[in-house]
Amino acid sequence: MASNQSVLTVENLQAGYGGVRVLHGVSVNVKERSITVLLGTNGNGKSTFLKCLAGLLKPDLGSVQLNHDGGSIELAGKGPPEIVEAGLSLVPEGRRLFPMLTVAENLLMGAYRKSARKRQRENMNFVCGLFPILEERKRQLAGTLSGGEQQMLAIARGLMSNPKLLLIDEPSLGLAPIIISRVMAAIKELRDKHGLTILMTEQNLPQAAKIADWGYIMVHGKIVFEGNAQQIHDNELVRKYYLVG
Amino acid sequence: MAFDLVLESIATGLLVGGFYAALSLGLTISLGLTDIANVAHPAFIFLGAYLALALSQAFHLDPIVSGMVLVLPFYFLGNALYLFYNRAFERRGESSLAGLVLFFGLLILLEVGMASEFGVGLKAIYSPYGSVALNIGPLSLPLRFVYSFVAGVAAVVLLQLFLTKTFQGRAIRAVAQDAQALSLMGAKPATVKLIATGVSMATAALAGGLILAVGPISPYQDRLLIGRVFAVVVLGGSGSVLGTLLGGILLGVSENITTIYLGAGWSLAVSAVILLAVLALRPSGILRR
Amino acid sequence: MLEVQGVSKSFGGVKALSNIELRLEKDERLGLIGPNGSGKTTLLSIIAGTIGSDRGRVSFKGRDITSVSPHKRAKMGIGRTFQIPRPLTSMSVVDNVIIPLMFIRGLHRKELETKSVAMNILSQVGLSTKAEAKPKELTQLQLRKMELARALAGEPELLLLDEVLAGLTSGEADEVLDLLRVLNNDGIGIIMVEHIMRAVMTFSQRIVVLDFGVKIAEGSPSEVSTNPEVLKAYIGE
Amino acid sequence: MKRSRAPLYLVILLSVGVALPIFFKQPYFYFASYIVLEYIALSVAWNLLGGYGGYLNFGTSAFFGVGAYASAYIFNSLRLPVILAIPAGGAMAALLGVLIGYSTLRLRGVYFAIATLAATTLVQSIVLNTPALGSAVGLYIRLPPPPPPYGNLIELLFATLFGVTVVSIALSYWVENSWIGRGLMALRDDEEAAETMGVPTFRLKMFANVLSGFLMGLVGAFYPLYIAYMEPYSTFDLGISFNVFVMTLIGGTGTWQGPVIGGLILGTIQQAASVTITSQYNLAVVAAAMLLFAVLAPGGLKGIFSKFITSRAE
Repeated sequence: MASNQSVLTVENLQAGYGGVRVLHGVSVNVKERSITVLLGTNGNGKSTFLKCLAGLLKPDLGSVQLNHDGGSIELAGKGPPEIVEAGLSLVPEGRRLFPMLTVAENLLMGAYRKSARKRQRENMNFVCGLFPILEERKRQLAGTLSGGEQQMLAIARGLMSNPKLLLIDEPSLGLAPIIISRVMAAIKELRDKHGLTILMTEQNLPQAAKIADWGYIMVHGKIVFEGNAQQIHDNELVRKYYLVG
Repeated sequence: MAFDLVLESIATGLLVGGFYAALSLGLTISLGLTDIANVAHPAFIFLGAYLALALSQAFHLDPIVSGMVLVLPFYFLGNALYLFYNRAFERRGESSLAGLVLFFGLLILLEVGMASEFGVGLKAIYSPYGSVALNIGPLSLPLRFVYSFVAGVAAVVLLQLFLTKTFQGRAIRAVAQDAQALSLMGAKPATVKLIATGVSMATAALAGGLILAVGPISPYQDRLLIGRVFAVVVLGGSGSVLGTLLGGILLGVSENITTIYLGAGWSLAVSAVILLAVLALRPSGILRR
Repeated sequence: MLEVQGVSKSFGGVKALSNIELRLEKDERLGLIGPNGSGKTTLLSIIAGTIGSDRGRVSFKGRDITSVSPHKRAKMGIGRTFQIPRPLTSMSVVDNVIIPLMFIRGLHRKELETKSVAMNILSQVGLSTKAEAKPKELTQLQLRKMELARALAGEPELLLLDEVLAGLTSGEADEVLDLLRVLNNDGIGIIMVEHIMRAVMTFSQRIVVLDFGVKIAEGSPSEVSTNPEVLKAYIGE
Repeated sequence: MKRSRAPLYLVILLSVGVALPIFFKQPYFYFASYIVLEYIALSVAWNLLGGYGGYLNFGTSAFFGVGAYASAYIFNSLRLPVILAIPAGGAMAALLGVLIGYSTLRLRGVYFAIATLAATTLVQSIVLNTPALGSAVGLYIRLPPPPPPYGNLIELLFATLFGVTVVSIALSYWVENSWIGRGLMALRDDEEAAETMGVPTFRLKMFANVLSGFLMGLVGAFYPLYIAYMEPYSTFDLGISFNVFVMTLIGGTGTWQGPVIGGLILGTIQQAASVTITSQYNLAVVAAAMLLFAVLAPGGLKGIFSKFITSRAE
């Protein structure tokens, strides 16, 4: 499934907040048409890492290369709008929907990117097919959705920008297990049927392992282990870092 | 007879309400959607009115048409104003409260500028419908108010469509809710606010044309509007375009009824009382749940 | 000492907390955990009084404080720190600590005395060298220590700590935890919201787990870490 | 040390101001200085809430005007002694402060600012519609004869307003250095954090607003005696509010010296300018100066001054 072409190459990324270093030289590689998962409990720097990729936080050091159509673009240091234009879309931690806009309007906000506007109708149909509940709730204010619905809307909104690479920060956060399975199935479908490349962070190891092609484990801002789903599942360290991290 | 009078004042109040909505549109955008408390908005409306007067006199245009002509220049004026505000205050991380300093200063500068440029006396433009009334049954409605009502409602509808149906319009509504999330959609929050301030100022041009159509103007009259536009915006719920229409009508009708029972001298107090009462009781506006 | 009964809160239609029950005995150490967005900070704010609840009541030391303003709660002995430090930016570090001394403990008559009390508290948290600095010159760790010093200045009986260890190295975190243990030995009850599991599991006597605004588990650290509901929320099994 | 000498300075300053008109006779000087003093006192009062607490009052003229009309009504129409009318003017303005403060000081600062603007319109409308207050026609004030040792009413007014100004400055100094000022500055920085540190934010804002309103009303209460004829448009003029706001801002908000420096310098320039150029333009000059200061020197003259001092000391 996953090709050998890298879509994203992150090297030695270092970043932090106000003098406190959170990421200590993180290197991650994301292959085309793959699901790559970054595992670790809260407070280990996963969200900070995604924020750096999306431009919400300027890294202190390191490079973020987005490779596409033979060429590659350096994203480190660029602002979020430029990064979105380049084809990378982040579904942020805490969903960050626009609560006073309707579901449909939130989706259309996702299609703000110039090249995505032309395909808004097509993409809208696509995400509503993926998450039929959104079709039903189109006219409802986003703030009034349940948690699971909000997470689906957030992913759907990220897809509306027609990204080359979709970053998802903890898709299972705060969701009931049955909903998690549905969200994970949708993410898998995005890769299998639509060839999308996905990088997501997760605490939810088994669910993520089911669909991931490759995983990294991050502890205190460093990658301590990488491998395929089976290797991660069998690794002793993994158990240790959960709950006792 | 007394009943007819009340009915007529309600009908006129309704018409005035549409006019008030047009005056308040710009403020509901700046205060409600971009968190810029532009107290100078009424002064900009009068700037629009004076420029419309000059245009109408030079090219024999209808004042409302002159106001429309000024919409585009005022849009750019708004852009410039935002750039200045952004550089001088917003980027330094200073609150909207610090911005009040700027707008209070602009208010005074504009007033003095207009007084010295156009004189302190009343100025008016002749329009063929200036003293004509539309008679519907027992009602006699001044045509200039009918036109300004129509223009006001049209502006409300257009703006509502802009804010709900276009990418930029939705971004303007989103920027106050979560500017960072907006940047993740690929929009630059500062650019979105630049456009919003332009649109806000553009409505001042139209409102200026309407004011000129409704009656004679003089500098410093903008002070009579400050309380009114804030009352309309707060009544309708800050940031709600349709709310300005309802807020405007409520204010217009209340003023007219007050005039009948207490006399014209009290009409200015109505908006002040409404504003203070709404702030004290329901600061989010009466139309919001 | 603290009792939260049936507290619910929603923001614009989104339920942040539903029907939360929580008790804290005098000098108990309670850990409040849960995924991001599960309502932990909201619960702390409701206890501190800066956010009002839609339903339910909060009592402290046997008194119903549901409608008591936050500054009065601070006087009654509820101290808190913020998830993102909120320094008073125009004042020096020592002046930041003087504010609660003046307003909670009423030390506003003798300036020099008040200042020396403030300096004592700053040295207790290891920040005395930065006393005259402005908050913007501080690092994240120092800001967190200043927040802690401010909370301690009010001589609280209950301390609400919102991710006080975030961004700290494990050595620094241990330092802060040691300090908290000393305070707890002096009889201060502590509610700690924390993401660093190792810290919260070893520090707390009892753990409450929130998930999506609902309390899904409560018990000793070992009970909670084997609770299936919790594993589901955290690991998804 | 510094504090223990403050009362001495205060007494010396007061005696100078009170004694000056007895020995130095120059009517125009007092007419002009009166206005400067008025602006200093109003700016000092404004600074109590606006400078320390960060809540901007755009309705200084409302408080000033309420004080003026209340005192005029009491001694002019009710024929009660002036000595009663002056504090009554302050009290009425304080009451206005209670009303506005109670309804809007819980909201964001922007709404308080707007409410003070609306309050100006409201009290002006009330005066315009009340014949007992002269409506739009205005009130002619029956001026009392000046008591000795002052030979002239303006000399007495200067002396008393001087006293009020000095007392206002002293009050402001006291607020700044007491727990009240500390609390106000704390809430200006972060209201929620201040609350959790035990600062009764609403009560402090109310206190500052009411004290500030009282002082503005007190200053206003002398105005009918100075002007001899009052009408609502100039009494409630937005220009007064604007001047006060700008003087404090240019002098430097949040310190007791700022409004004194701003009021003294700008007030004097304005008085000099009103002789040479029209009052219309001098308001524009003030507005332009304010914008420059707001953008380039947010700390005001006081800030520039103290920066200069510290850089020299280093």
